[in-house]
Amino acid sequence: MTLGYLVRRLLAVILVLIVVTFAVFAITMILPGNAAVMILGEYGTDEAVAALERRLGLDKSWYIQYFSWVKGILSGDFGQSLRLSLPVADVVGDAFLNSASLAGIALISVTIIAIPLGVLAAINRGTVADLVIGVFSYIGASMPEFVTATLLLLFLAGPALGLLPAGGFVALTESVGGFASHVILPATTLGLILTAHISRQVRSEMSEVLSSDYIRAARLKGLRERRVIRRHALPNSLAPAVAVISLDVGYLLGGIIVVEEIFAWPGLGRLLIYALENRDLPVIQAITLLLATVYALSNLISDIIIAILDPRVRYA
Amino acid sequence: MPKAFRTAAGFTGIVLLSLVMTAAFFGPFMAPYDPQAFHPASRLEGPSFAHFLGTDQFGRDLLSRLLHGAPSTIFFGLGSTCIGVGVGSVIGVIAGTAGGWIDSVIMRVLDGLLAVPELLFTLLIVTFLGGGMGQAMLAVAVAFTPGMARIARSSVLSIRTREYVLAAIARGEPSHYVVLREVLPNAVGPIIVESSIRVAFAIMIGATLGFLGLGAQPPSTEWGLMVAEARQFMFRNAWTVAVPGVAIALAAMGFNLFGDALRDSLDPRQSQ
Amino acid sequence: MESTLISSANEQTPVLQVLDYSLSYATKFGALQALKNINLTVEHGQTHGLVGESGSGKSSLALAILRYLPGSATENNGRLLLSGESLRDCTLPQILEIRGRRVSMVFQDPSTSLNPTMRLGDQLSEVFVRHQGLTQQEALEASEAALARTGISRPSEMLRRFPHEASGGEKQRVVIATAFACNPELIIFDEPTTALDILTAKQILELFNQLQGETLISALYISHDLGLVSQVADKVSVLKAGEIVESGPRSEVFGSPREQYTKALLGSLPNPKNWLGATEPPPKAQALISAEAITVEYGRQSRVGQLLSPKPTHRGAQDVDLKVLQGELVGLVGESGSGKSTIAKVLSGLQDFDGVIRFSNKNFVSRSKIDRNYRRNVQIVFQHPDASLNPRQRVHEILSRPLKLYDIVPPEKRAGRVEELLEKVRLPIEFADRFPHQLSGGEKQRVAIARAFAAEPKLVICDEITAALDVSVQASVADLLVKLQQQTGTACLFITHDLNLVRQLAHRVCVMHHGRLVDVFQRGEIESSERNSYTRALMEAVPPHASQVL
Amino acid sequence: MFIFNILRRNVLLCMALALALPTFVAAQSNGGTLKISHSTRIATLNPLSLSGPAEYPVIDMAYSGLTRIGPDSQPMPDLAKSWEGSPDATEFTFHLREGVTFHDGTPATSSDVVATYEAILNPDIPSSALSVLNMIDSVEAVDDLTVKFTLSSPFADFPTSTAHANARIISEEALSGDLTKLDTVVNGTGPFKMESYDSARVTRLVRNDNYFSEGKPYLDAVEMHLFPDLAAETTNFLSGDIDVMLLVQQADYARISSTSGINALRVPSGRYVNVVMRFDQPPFDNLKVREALAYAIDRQLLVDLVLEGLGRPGHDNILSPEFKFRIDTPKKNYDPAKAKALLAEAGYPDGISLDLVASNRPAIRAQVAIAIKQMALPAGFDIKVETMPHDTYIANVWKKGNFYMAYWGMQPTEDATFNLLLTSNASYEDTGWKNAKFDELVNAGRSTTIEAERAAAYSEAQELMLKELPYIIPFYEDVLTASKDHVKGYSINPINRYFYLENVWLEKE
Repeated sequence: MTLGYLVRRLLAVILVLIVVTFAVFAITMILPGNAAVMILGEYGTDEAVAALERRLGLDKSWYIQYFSWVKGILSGDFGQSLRLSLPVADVVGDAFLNSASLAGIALISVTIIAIPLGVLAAINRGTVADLVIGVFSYIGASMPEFVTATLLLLFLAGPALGLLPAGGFVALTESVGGFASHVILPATTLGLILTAHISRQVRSEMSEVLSSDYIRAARLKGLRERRVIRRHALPNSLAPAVAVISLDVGYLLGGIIVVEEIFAWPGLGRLLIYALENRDLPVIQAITLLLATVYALSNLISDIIIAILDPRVRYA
Repeated sequence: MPKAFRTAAGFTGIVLLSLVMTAAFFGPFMAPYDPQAFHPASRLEGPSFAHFLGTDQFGRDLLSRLLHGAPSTIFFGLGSTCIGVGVGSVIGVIAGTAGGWIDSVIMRVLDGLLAVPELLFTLLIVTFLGGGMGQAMLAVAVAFTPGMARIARSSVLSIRTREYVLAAIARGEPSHYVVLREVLPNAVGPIIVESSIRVAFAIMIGATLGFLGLGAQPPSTEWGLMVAEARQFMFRNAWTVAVPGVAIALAAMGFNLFGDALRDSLDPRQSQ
Repeated sequence: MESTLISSANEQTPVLQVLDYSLSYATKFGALQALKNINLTVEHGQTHGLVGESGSGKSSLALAILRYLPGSATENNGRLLLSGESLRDCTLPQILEIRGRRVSMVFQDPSTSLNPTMRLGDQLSEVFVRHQGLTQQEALEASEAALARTGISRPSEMLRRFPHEASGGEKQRVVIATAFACNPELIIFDEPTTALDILTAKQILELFNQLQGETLISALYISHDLGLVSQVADKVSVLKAGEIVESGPRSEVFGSPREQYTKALLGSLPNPKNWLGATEPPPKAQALISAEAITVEYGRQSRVGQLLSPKPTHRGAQDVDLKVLQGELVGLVGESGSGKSTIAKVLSGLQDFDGVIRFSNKNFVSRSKIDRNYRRNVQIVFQHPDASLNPRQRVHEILSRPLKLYDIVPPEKRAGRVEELLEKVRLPIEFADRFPHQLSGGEKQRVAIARAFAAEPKLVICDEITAALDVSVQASVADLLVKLQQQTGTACLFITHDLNLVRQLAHRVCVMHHGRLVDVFQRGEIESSERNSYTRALMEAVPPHASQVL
Repeated sequence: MFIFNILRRNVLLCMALALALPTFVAAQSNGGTLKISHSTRIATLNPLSLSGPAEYPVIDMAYSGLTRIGPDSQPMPDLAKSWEGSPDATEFTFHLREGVTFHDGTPATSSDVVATYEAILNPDIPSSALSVLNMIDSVEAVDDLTVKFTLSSPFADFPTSTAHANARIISEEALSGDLTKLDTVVNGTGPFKMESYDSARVTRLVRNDNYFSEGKPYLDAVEMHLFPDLAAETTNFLSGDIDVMLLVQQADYARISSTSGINALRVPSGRYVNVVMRFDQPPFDNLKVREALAYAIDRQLLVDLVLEGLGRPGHDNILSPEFKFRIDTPKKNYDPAKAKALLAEAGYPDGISLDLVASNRPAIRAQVAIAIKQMALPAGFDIKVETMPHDTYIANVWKKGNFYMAYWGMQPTEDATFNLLLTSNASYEDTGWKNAKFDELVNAGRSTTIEAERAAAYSEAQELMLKELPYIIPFYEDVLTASKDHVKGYSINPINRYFYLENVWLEKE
C-alpha cells in the first residue's frame, strides 16, 4: 500500500463527503416547516415567527445559506444551533464524545466476543456449541434495537430486578462506576445485533478458510491443531472479519440513534432526532457530515488493517 | 424441497415465513375482535380465554391487533424492498452493462450515498417526506437503493464475463437480448437472495420508524408502533410490548433464515 | 541421517502396503463406493504411479493413507501399512507424529496449498520446529538448506517472501522442499504439475527425478496424465471408478496393457505421430481471414475513469499477424498468459484492438466496425463447458438462437434443424429438451460446438475446448471437431497449450509467447532447425507419448 | 385606587393551601441538592421566548417577574412588593422591593423593568408574553423603585398578566447587549442562579444567597436531569436517586403513587385537549354537526381510558371549574342516538366521513382522537384518524387544518383564556369563529373592576360560546407530578409554570 493510494482514498472520502453535504443540505432545505416555527411551537404568533426567522437568517435563499455554511466549515466554524442557541461545534462535539464512548465500548466488546464466538462455531461445526451460537445469532440479528432495549429495560432495569439504571449518563470523569453502570444496557443493546452479525460472518469466513487447501496442507504437515487454527486459519479469516466490522460501523451509527433515545444517552443520535424535530439545520448538517466522515474513515482504517493482516493487499 | 431447506434452520425459516405470510394475507380475517374496539372493562389484561394474548390500555384485543398489523408490517418490508431492489437493480444493471464513464459516475454517487448510515438516511428522507407509513416505505426503499445497485452491478459484472454471454455478444446478438435473456436471468440469483434478507431488515427499520413516531401512525396496528404505544404500560402489562416485539423478531427471523437457506441452495459449493 | 538409517534397517518391509482396502462415502443418494478392494505396494526407493481419470478415487486413497478423511467416509475393510505399521490403528496423536515426518504430501496447486498470509520461510520452517524440535533460528537455517536443494538460486530471500510474491514454480519448489524436509519414508505427489505451465512443469518433474535419485525416497505419484507418470514411475497402477484394473511395472502397463480400459486410455492420449486432421487445404488456398498488426492493451480507461481510479495498462497482444486459409485448421499454441485467448477474443469481436482484420474483402479496424456478416461467419467455442451454455436455457433454445438470429432456416424448420445439429455432434435428439446442468462436460461441449456450427460459419475459433475435459472425452471431442470440419469445409483456429494434441490436428501451427507471435510453421516442419528457441523449449517440455518412453 | 384583594370563590385544594402557608409546617432544614427529572430538553434559557415544559421551572428559579401566580392561582408579589390600579383599570403602578440585586450583583431597579417590558413589546423581539400584555400603551419609571404602566384599554387583570411566566425581569444591561446571549446566560433575581447548563443532560442551579425572601431558598442546589424516554424516566425515578419527577404520565401515576416512599401529587387543572373545527368550511360550518359530535363523545369514559381517571369530564366550556367566573355548564351525556338525529338534521342521515388529524406529541392527542373515533362510530361518524409527527403537524396542519386535535395549558385568567383562542383577534385564533358579540363581552369583562359586571359579561360570553360550540372540550386534565417522601414543601400550580422551589427542603434522615 503506497502513500499515493492513501492520498487517493482520502480524496475519494472527501469527494464522497461533498456529495453527502450537498444531498443533505438539499433535503433539509425542502423539509416542511422551519426552526422558527418549531421553536415557538403552538405559542408562536405570526409576528414572533417572522421576527425569529429574521434573527436566525432563515429568510435568506438556500444557496446563500449553503455557501455561508460551507465557508464556515472550511474555516472551522459550524455555525450556531438554531434551537439550542449554542455553537454547533460545542453541542455536536460533546454529543460526539458521548456517542463515541458508547459506540466504542459496544464495538470493542462486540469484537472481543463475536470473533471468538464465530471461530468457536466454525471449529465445532455441527456440534451443540455451533447450534447454540447459531440460534443466538439468528435471534440477535432479528431483534430491532428498540425491542431489545425495551425488553432489557423491562427485565433488567425494571422494578422487579432493578439491577441497572434505566437510562441516563454519568461522565467518565465524574464517576467510573457510574459511567460503567449506565453504559451496560445501551452498549448491550447495540452490541447484540452486531455480535450476532459479526459472529455469523466470522463463522462462515472461518469455515471457508478451514476447508481451504492450505489448511489441509498445514494439517498434513503434522502441525498441531492449535497452531493450525492460530497461525494458519485465524489470520486469514480476520481480514474479512475486519471488513465486516467496518461495514457494521455504519449500522452501529444508525442503531445508536434509537438506543440513545431510549436510554437517555446524550449523544449524537438523540441530538439528531431532536434537531430533526426542530428543523435545526446546522446541527443536522454537522451530525450527518460527522457520521459520514466517521463511517468513511472507519472504512479507510479497516482497509489499512486488512492490508496489515493480508500481505496480498499490502503490496497490490 | 432443495436440500438447504431441509436443514433445521431452513425448515424453521420456512415455517416462520409461512406463519408470517399467512398472518399477512389472512390475519385480518382470522382476528377474533375488531382491532380498534375498546373493551373498557378488561384493560391491560394478560392472556385469557377471551383474549388469547391479553389486551392493551384501551382494552383492545392484542391478538386481533397483531393479526391486523401483520399486513402493514410485512408488506412494509416487502414493498420497500421491492421498490428499493427494483430501482437499485435497474441502476446497477445500467452501470454494469454500460461501463465506462456512466459506470464511474453512478458508482461515485452511490459511494456518496452509501457513506450515510442507512437508518440516518432513512430518517432524513422520512422527515423530509413528513412521516407516515407510505413515506417511511419510500424512505427505506430509497435508502436500500444504493446498496442494491451495487449488488446488482457486481452480479451483472460477474455474469457479463461468463462465456455464454461472450458467445452471445460474439454472435452479434442485440444488446437488449444479451441483457434481458443472457445476463439478467442469471444475475437475479444474488439479487433475490440479498432482497430476501433485506426484507427482514426492512421490517426492522419499518418497526423502528414506527417506534420513533416517524413511520406508521396511530391508530395503525403496525407492530413497531404497537411497541411504542405500549411502552408506557409495559410495567403494568408486559404482554403489551412483548407480543408485538416478539412478533417483529419472529418475522425478521423468518426472512433471515429463509434468505440464508436460499443463499445456500443457490451456492454451488453448498449444493454439491 | 538418522531417519534414513532406521528405514534402511527394515529394507525388506515395503514402505507402503494397501491391502484389500475399501472406502465409501455417505451421500444423500446412499453410500457411494469410492475405493474397492485396493491392493497396492510401494517398495523402498520406488516411485509408484497411480493413474486414473477424475472421480476415480485417486485422491481418496492419498487422504486415506494420511488419515485425513471427511466424516462422511466409511472404511469398510482392508489395511493400510506404513513400513508394516497399521495406520488405521493409530491414534490421532500418533498420526500427527507421522504426518509431515514419515509421510508427507505435495499438492496439485501451490497457489492454494500455501497460506497466503504467511511467509514462505515460516511455512517451511514450521515443519522442522514441529518434527525435529529445532529452534526458530535453526529451523530457518535448515529451511534455507532444504530450499537450496530444490534449485532456488537465492533461498534466503525466497524464505522472506509471501506466496503471492513468488512464481508458480518457485512456490511448488517450496512445497516440495517442505515435503522432503524431514526425509520422510513416503511422499505422496498429488498431480504436482497439473496447475503449472508446460515449461515449469517440466522443471518440477526434473526436480522430482533429481531429488528422488538423491534421497531414494519412496513416492506415490498420482496423476491423470499417463505421459507424465510414464516418465517418473517404476510401477504403475491404473484406477478406474475406485478399482485398480491393472497394475505392474511401467513397461508392462504402458507397453503391453492387458485391460481394455488401459488400452483405451493410452489410445486416447494425443499422439503426434497419429495424424487425425482433416484434408489439408490446397497450397494455393485463399486466406479466409487475416489479422494484421493486432495489438491489445488491457486496462485502458475512459478519462473519467482514469481520473477517479487510475490503473496501469498492460499489453495482451502485440503486433500479431495471423491468417487462416479456407478449410484450414490452424493451431495456436502458448502458455497461459501468452495472449492466445486475447487473439481469440479479438477475432470473435469481443475485444477492442488496434490493427486490421481482413475478412471477405472487408477491412475491420476496430471492434465496433465488425459487422453482422462477419459475426455470423466467425463463431467461437469456449474452454469451460460449464460456463459456455446459459444455465437457464434448454438445449433447443440454445441451438435455435443462431438459426433465428441469422435467419438460417425458416421458423417452422428450426426444430428439425436442431435435431440435425444434435445428430451431427452425436447427441441423442431427446437432449433438445434438457437444461445444461443435466449434461456431462463432454456433452455440453458438443452442444457448444453444435451452436457454433449452427450458424454455418466459415471459421470456428476453438479456445482450449478440450482443456477441461478428461483424456478420453478430449479425444472424442477433438475427433468430432475434425469430422465436422471435414464435412463442412469450415476453417478452424484451434487454441491449446497441448502441443501433442495440436500436432495431431493442425495443418499449421502458430506459437505465441508474451503477447507476441514468435513462430509459424507447417505441421511437417516442427522438427526443423529453423524453429524458434521457444518453440523448441516447448517441444522438449511436452511429455512424450506414453508409448514412446519405453 | 384600591388594592386588588380578590378572594377565590372556588375551594382551594388542601395541598395548595398547605403550601401557600408554609409556616404551618415543621421547621425546615437547609442544604442539599434536589434532583428533578424531566423528559423534554431545556433548549433555551431565554425567558422572553422559551416554551418548554422543563424550561419553565428553570426560569421560575432563576428569574422573578413583577408579580407571580401563587399556589392559589392569584397574582402574588414577586419583584414588586405591592401594586395599585386606577378604578378604570387603565393605569397600574408597581412598587419594587428595595435592595434586590441580580445574580451578578447589580441592583434591580425600575429601569430594568422598563427595559424588559419594552423588549416584550418590541415586535422585532420574539416574545411569548406579548399576547397578554399588548394593551400596554406606555411604561415609565417613576423613580428607582416605582414603575407605572398606562394601558390603551381598561384591563382589570393586568397584575395577572404581569405574572406571565415569560414576563420575567431581565437586566437592562443584558437587554441592551446581544440578545442571543439570553439563550444561554442567566442573570436574574430568582432564588437560584445558574451554575451549569447542558441541554443534553443536566442543568444545575445553586442557591442565590442574596435572594430577597429572607431565609430562602432552603436548598443548596437544584439539578434538572433529562430523560427523553418516558419509560426510562419513570424507572429511574422509582429506582434511582432522582427526587422529583417533574411530569408524571397518567399511565404511571397509579404505580408511582402506590410505591412506598413516594409522594405523588395530583393537581386539578384547566389543561385540556380540544377538537378544532373550522367554522368557515363544511361540514363544521353547520352547528348541528358540531353538536352531533359533542353528543357522540363519552366524556367520562375518555377520562377513564385516556387519563386513567386523572381528570374531570369537560362539557365544552373552555373555562375549567378553577376559574372564578365560570358558569355552571350543562352536562353533555353520551347520546349516540341524539347525535345521529342531529347529524340527520344537518343533512347527513347516512352518517359522515371525516379526517381527524392529531399530532403524535404528546401521545394524549392521538389517544383522544382514536377514542373519539370509536365512540362516535355508532352516531354515524366515520372518522379516519390521521396521526402525524409533531413537526409535520406544526408545519402543515396547525392553524390550517379544518378538523384536528389541539392541546392547551391552563391560562391564569378568563380574559387570557378567551384572548388566546376565541376572540376575533385572538393570538391563536384557529376556528374562524369571529363573533362580534363575544368580543364585546370579553372586552366588557376586562374593562371593569366591578365584580358583578365582570361576572355578568363573562357568563354571557360563556353561554354564547357553549351555544356556538367553537370547540369540543371533552375533559380537563390534572397536572401530575411526584416527589420522594424526603422532599418537603414541593408543590405545583395548575397552570404548571410556577414551581415555588424556594419553598422546598430536604428532610434529613
